Amino acid sequence: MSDAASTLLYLAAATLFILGLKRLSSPLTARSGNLMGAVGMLIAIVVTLLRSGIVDYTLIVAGFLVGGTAGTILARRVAMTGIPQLVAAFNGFGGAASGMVAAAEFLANGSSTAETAVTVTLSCALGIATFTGSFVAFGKLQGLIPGRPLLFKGQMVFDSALAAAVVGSGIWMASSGNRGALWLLIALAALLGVTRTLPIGGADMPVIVAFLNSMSGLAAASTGFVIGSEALIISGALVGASGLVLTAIMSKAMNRSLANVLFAAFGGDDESPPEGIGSGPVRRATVDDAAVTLAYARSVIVVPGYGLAVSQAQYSARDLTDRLAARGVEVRYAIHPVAGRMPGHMNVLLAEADVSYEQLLDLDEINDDFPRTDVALVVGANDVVNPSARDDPSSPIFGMPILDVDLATTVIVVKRSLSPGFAGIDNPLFYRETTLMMFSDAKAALEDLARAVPTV
Amino acid sequence: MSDAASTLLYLAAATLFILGLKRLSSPLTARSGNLMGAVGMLIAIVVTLLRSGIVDYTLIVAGFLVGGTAGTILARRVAMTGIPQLVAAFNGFGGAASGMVAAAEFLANGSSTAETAVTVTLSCALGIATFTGSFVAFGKLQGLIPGRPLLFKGQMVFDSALAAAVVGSGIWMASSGNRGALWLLIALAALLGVTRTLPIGGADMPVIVAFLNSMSGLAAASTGFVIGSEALIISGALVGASGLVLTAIMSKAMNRSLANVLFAAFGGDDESPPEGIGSGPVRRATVDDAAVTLAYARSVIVVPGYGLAVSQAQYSARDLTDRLAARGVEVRYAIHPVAGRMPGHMNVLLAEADVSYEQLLDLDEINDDFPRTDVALVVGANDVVNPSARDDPSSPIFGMPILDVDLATTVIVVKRSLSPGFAGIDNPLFYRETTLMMFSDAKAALEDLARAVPTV
Amino acid sequence: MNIGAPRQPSPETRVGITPEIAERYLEDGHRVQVEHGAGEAAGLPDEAFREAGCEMVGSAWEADAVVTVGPPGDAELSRMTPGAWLLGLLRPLDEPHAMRALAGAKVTAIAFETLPRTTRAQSMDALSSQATLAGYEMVLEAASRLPRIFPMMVTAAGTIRPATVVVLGCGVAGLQAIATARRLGAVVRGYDVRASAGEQVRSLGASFIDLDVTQQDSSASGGYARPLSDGDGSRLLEGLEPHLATADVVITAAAIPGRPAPTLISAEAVAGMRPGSVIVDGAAERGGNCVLTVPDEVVRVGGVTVVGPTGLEARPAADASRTFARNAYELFSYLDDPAPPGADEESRAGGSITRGGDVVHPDVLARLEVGR
Amino acid sequence: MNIGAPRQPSPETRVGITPEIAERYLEDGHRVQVEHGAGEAAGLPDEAFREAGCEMVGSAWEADAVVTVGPPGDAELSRMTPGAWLLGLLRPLDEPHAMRALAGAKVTAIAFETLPRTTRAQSMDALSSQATLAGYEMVLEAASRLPRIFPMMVTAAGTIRPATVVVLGCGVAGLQAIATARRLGAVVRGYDVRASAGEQVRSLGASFIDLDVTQQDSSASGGYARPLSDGDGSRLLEGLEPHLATADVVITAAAIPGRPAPTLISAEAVAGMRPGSVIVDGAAERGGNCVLTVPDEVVRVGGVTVVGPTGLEARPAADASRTFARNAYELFSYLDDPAPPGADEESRAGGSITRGGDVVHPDVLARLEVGR
Amino acid sequence: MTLAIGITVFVLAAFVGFEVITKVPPQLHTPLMSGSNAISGITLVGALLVAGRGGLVAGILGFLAVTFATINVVGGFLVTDRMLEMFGSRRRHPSRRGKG
Amino acid sequence: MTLAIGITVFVLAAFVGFEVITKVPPQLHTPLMSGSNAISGITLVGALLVAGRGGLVAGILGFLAVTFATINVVGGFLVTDRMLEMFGSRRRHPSRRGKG
Ligand SMILES: NC(=O)c1ccc[n+]([C@@H]2O[C@H](COP(=O)([O-])OP(=O)(O)OC[C@H]3O[C@@H](n4cnc5c(N)ncnc54)[C@H](OP(=O)(O)O)[C@@H]3O)[C@@H](O)[C@H]2O)c1
Ligand SMILES: NC(=O)c1ccc[n+]([C@@H]2O[C@H](COP(=O)([O-])OP(=O)(O)OC[C@H]3O[C@@H](n4cnc5c(N)ncnc54)[C@H](OP(=O)(O)O)[C@@H]3O)[C@@H](O)[C@H]2O)c1
Ligand SMILES: NC(=O)c1ccc[n+]([C@@H]2O[C@H](COP(=O)([O-])OP(=O)(O)OC[C@H]3O[C@@H](n4cnc5c(N)ncnc54)[C@H](O)[C@@H]3O)[C@@H](O)[C@H]2O)c1
Ligand SMILES: NC(=O)c1ccc[n+]([C@@H]2O[C@H](COP(=O)([O-])OP(=O)(O)OC[C@H]3O[C@@H](n4cnc5c(N)ncnc54)[C@H](O)[C@@H]3O)[C@@H](O)[C@H]2O)c1
Repeated sequence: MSDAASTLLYLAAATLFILGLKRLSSPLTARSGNLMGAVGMLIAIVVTLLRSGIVDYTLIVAGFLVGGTAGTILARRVAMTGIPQLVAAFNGFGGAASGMVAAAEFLANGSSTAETAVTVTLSCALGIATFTGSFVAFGKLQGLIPGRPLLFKGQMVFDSALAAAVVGSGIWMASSGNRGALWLLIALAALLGVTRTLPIGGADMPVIVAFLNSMSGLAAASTGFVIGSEALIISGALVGASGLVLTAIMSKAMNRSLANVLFAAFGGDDESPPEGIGSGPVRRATVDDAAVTLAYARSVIVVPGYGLAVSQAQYSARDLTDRLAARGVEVRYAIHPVAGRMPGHMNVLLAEADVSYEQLLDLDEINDDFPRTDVALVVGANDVVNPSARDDPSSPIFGMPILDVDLATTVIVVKRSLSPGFAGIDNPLFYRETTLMMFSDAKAALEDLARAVPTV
Repeated sequence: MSDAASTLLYLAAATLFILGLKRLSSPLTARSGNLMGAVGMLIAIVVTLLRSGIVDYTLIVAGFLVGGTAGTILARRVAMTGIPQLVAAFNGFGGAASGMVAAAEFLANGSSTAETAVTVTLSCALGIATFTGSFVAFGKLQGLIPGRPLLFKGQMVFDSALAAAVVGSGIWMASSGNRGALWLLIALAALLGVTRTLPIGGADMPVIVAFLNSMSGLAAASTGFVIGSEALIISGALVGASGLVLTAIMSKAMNRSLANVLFAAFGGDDESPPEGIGSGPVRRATVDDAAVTLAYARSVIVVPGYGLAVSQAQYSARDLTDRLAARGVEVRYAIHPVAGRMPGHMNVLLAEADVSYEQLLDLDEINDDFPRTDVALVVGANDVVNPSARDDPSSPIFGMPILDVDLATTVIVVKRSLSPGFAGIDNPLFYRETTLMMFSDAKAALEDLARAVPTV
Repeated sequence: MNIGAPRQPSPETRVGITPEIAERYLEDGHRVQVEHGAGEAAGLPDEAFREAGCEMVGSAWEADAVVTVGPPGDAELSRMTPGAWLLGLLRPLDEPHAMRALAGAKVTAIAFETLPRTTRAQSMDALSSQATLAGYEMVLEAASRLPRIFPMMVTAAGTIRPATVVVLGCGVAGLQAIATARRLGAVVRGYDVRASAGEQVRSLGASFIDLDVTQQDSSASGGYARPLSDGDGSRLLEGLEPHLATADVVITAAAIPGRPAPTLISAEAVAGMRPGSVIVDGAAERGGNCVLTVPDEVVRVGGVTVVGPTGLEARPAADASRTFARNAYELFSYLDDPAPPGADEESRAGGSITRGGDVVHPDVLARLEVGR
Repeated sequence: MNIGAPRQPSPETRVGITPEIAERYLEDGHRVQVEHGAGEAAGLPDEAFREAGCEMVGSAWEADAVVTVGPPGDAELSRMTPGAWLLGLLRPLDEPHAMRALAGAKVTAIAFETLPRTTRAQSMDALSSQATLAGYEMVLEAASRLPRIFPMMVTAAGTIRPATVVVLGCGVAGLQAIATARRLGAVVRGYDVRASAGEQVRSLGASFIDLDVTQQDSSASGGYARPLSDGDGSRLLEGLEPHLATADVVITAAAIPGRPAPTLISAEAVAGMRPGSVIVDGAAERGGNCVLTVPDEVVRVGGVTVVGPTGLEARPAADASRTFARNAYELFSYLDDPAPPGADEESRAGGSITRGGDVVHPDVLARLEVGR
Repeated sequence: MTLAIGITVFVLAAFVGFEVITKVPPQLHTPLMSGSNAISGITLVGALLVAGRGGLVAGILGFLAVTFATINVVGGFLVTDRMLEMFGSRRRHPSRRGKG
Repeated sequence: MTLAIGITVFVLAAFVGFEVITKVPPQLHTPLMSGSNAISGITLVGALLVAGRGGLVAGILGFLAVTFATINVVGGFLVTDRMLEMFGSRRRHPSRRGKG
């Protein structure tokens, strides 16, 4: 195949990658996007195999067989919950491959120019650090390594020294062409990957995996420079850049900056909910999380409470539920007999916002529906959804009928903090696995959701 | 300067172009974006001048002087209203330049390869057609050529033949290297530019200029292939693609497709408002136009009428005005004594949506404020804002006090058609220069506006 | 001119001029004479008038222009100056013979009832302004009499369902009743015979009862409804029955100018209603929309309460006087202006009942012919 | 058990058991005896009870458990079976001596007034359910008496400004009054001495009158207000005056359990109010929040109307009976259950006034001591 | 630079062009068009390289090309800036106006 | 391909990468990461080219590189597809559920 033809075909592959990534960011096109990426990859591989320059087909076939089988089995067998760590592992393999290609090129040809020396160093450092870092992330996600931040005193200094040493060994390798330098470089990079990942907490691992993915892209691009392949340069740069964007999006979704994620364990910054008497850890939801959960639900029950009245969020509530209904979500309101601070409090407010009477159901009418409901959206209610009234005979409110929101598939609770309601007691609902807490003023939260729902 | 260095500096220039375009699409960064583009251009020019390969500095300096002076004077002198045609003219010069560079290269070197032949043909055809097309657009905008679509019978066939002839002369030129073929090509392209632009109506000219701009970008890119310059390829491709996107955005803002704009005169599709007794042409506003006008106003007065009641748009109205207020816009409601169909009709509705009493002003309280108001947003009102009640003694409603919305800087009227209101008479307000008509159901329009306002 | 506002005999609570409006007359260069205690029932003490610059007098009937609310009695009429203007709700079509008396006294009588209801004349339209208040009061009357509350309430003592209110006759008063009942939280349905009423009812967020008894709005009838044929009338009675059977409150305000009120509720329909439900008949003065209505009395049939209060619009006496006085001022200014903007003969003539000793209004004359 | 619902003497319109609730008792395995005509005033005919499965009897006082609304007279009491339960609004703190009589008849009397108002006990809380209705009715009362309308209206006859309503005492009744007045379109301001009331008032979209006379909510007083010191009391009277002077309607519903109602409106404050304005004193039964209030009479002072209607909660007799009967059912079931969920001694004992011939409620006993 | 690489560069730049502009408020349509038009004046670089090459005709073409492209570049950026200047000044004074 | 052109290509591709992803709903974070990770397996192309070159060490490295990269590519696309499959099936049945 001519060079021009292969270049253009590589371009076609890269185009497919670009379109694939674009499609991957929308729920409706994601699957076809992934397919496009795979087709692009197939084109790139076939073109490469048809090109002059292939040395050893046996080795390649062997690699294909081993790698293909392993990849297929892993991808097929993994449990849904194990996917994040598997992605981390795959990414590690990719990074290692980039590093090894560069290393092999160096071993085969030496570093002919300053350029190659720089790029080989980059490839090896990025690739190998990605490899070890990814496997640390794998370990943390899999529970093989403790999830909490692991670090030792002076680690910051140590890591900086290590990074400097990596650069140093790169310079040595470039200037001397010494193979030992390569091995040193690889060892140092491997160590650096480990020490930079261990101090990061388990909850942040998804962000780190995304970041390492971006790194492995850059490693591939750098390897592209080493072996002079535009295919690698384009695709690597693409993944490197889009990976960074994705990393930023993901850390923003956690209300963190990327720097905060990478160095949080050092700074001691941690995530505690706003003041309150909270008795355990909660799962926090961002606006986007909650919006997606609501928008893709089939049925939503809104449970308003005194907090909705306090923030006068009745209009925003109606606006949100109108938009959900416009997406085909079945939306109803569950009115607890003593929600608010006067009999009929919620009725007054929702009538003000002209929520139709058909949408308002009282406790007896709706309580059996919660187990068949995708999302219960609790807005500024607390005591009236406190499961201890049902389950805990020692609770001061034991015996009061409650809305069984905890039986819904997902519960989203909007309130400003973990403070208790009128009865002054803690609410176990907030600490359940299926509950997402959205700490915010009710009106602000509902407005944000109403804005976000049409866009997801 | 080394080739590598110049390539990288061209890349820097291209990067500035990219960032510049990005910034140009947001009001707050647009000016700096333009500056970045200019700096990028300066870099590209200086790098080129410093490179080996420049033949004749005198010619260049002369060209700079003439072109620079002309450009500066034109840009400085033009009245604000004349800017669109000036942009068209500038664009024409750029297109011509691209075509001429390719032609000169061909004249100097001949078409050594098939590649150059193709690219020279492309450059000349695109560049010269852009040139003549842009000047037709200039003429239409300046009023030198009638704005209405000009076309003759069978033009579609003629144009197709012309296009085929352009291709043919390109092939002739490539196969024979004949200079005559070049001149023929140029002549045909020039003619095509004219005949393809004349049939397009004056109102569509901005879209056409944007389209021609995209064409001139592609001409530059193609010229880049002719003379082997990455700078031209990148920048040309950039402008070509982004210009197409902009063209699409602009035609969408007119509720048209690009194809519709380009071929409308042939299809006979034309823009008439939905049924009604309308006595003249109106200016229609898209959601985006109206949203920007509202969002960047300092003061807005909303004038609700019976149509607001009919579409039960009171909640949407409040939502919109809340969002405007959140942007710092001063918003008030003007309630006409007989708006709606019963005394106090508007009060009932707006109270339902909890618009505060302080925001509601009656005719006597607010009528003097209209001349000092940026935007009057008339929602489903008609008779109560009909200036003939004030100005036309022959009108059946002459003598009825009206809200003087026509004295506001801009009036946006939301209603479904030009149908009259209760009194059954036409409303001259709709045909005024400063009135934008937004034909839509009131509720849908206000919801769209509420969604759009935070994003502009 | 010298403009007089007499004190109205009880039970009328309104007054034709308020201090606020008196100021306008004075600004225009007129004198205003107000009878002692004229505004008392509307919460307007004599001092308030005095402060505004009015003369307080023993009798205001002698003025050049008298703004009354209801028609004057014979005693009052005898005090009037020949040629003086008399503005008010004079009931010209209901009591045409009384108009003869006015003509006899040689006063120029202008009645709000016969003013054309054009867009231009809206500020003089006392029928509208007073009907608005009547619509509001009908709902209060119904709410006080209903042994239930209007809004829905989910409470620890059970869920209270919203009351269902049916409004028949959705003119000015009916529409206001709809709006007020909805504000209080009731589920509201409206019915009117005019075709355009459906959209108007829905524009207030209420639902419309769609029966196939409908009249196209015709400008010939001035936006008013016309009497129904017997067939349509009985189809209507039947069509409404199921809606009345599920109502807690029925408010009626159907009328046809110069005619007895149309019958919309039969005795059978009342018998089919829920115990405890309430009918407020706003047309009691003109015979009632319900056959069982007795003006100003409370009739109980089965568990159903039927009331036909008259003078509803006069209950919020202060606001009623304020709006009536404003209407009267606008009318006066219009008549007083030699060339008012947008004037045409119809408008100028519409309200005039008597002039120079003669009854001049064609409709009144027609009735006098018939009566003779 | 055999549960009886006697017919209440006029003017009481409510009844202790409704057909709907009777069904629940029957389902639980009890018998229900209802006096002839017991539900008439509430729009509940005897047939309805019969259909639900009740026995219609001449006297229901002989039952094992009697659900009454108000306290029985001597004649009724004499008919009761010793050891029977008596559930109702028995006014134990207002009429402690009558409790002696109950003890004498050896009935086990349980009063709604002294039930603890815990979260758990809300479904038995008849004070709340009835106060809610009273709050709604106070607004209707005020609206009917005000010579103005509540909502704002921009009309061709001028702009009618919204009425200003001030609500003093924002407990259950006051909050409902606020909500209802706002629904009707009034501008509403509320005041209460409890610190948490501000947020509650604002949570209904009304504004709060911030005076520096405030009590921190203390659980010691069970969420109720305590009497003010003389200093605070007069500061309060003064602080409210300017707000009353700009009000069209003042609705009061301030109370302190077992004590006379606090005075919030002095004669001077009334004198400073606008002519035509209306005061509805919801505390008339307990002495009134306004010094000029006379229960069930209309007092006119200057241009101001002061009314102190009693039995407001009984006006919407159907809804009042429905909610009261539900509260009584919940209370009965709770007492009838040997181990009700979430029961503690406080709740179980709270409502008991007499048992086995003795007055047992400490607060009632304390009052009897004082009175001796 | 080979043709294939040129095409690669072209395609990538076109992708950037497609993605870089997404949502433009209407009041920026004209400035954006004008600004990107000025960028398309990059053909000036080509003009500089060919100016004076070849024979007389080519020479004239070259001179004209330089002149025309310069008009496009200089005029384009200047007029864009003029438009945006107005816009900027509008945003800089968002102070409310009194009622009087 | 010169280094300068390589850098040009790299920068343009990076721009595309930055622009191509803008707003991603949270439920797609993991699939998108996984899918783009599979694309970064493009290094397989490099591995194919070096496999078997140089000495034994380089040879082993080459083999391992092919194997690892293949795992990344094959596993990556497959697992992404598995995740998206679930999601798709969810969307494919948006029918409302009855109350019973
Ligand atoms: N209905 C009645 O008649 C009546 C009368 C008196 C008492 N009660 C009692 O009141 C309670 C009612 O239960 P409920 O669930 O409605 O209310 P709740 O238990 O009092 O809880 C209300 C919750 O709303 C949150 N909140 C307050 N302001 C907010 C704001 N601006 N935005 C978002 N959240 C806000 C508070 O949490 P944060 O502070 O964390 O935001 C609080 O936990 C019951 O205990 C009932 O017994 C009822
Ligand atoms: N207030 C009173 O007491 C009273 C009583 C009776 C009569 N009137 C008369 O009613 C008139 C009131 O004036 P006005 O300006 O409020 O109303 P109007 O003059 O009747 O005009 C209403 C306009 O709203 C538009 N519209 C209707 N439905 C709509 C929808 N769903 N979405 C958007 N627009 C809609 C209609 O135009 P499209 O069809 O093109 O959408 C119509 O032109 C006056 O002439 C007054 O005299 C008033
Ligand atoms: N031009 C104006 O500006 C203006 C001013 C005021 C009123 N109007 C219009 O005039 C019309 C009448 O107003 P009004 O309230 O004074 O009328 P009205 O008091 O004469 O009648 C009240 C209502 O009863 C209805 N009605 C009559 N017969 C009926 C029947 N058999 N069944 C059901 N309904 C029946 C009428 O249609 C009317 O809506 C309305 O359309 C109103 O909007 C116009
Ligand atoms: N636990 C529950 O579930 C429950 C149930 C019902 C009521 N409550 C609470 O109990 C409290 C009292 O309710 P209520 O309406 O029966 O009380 P109430 O009838 O005893 O008093 C009415 C109101 O008057 C106020 N008041 C007393 N003195 C005052 C003064 N000097 N000035 C102004 N206001 C004064 C009180 O603060 C109270 O709000 C409220 O906070 C209510 O929310 C709680």
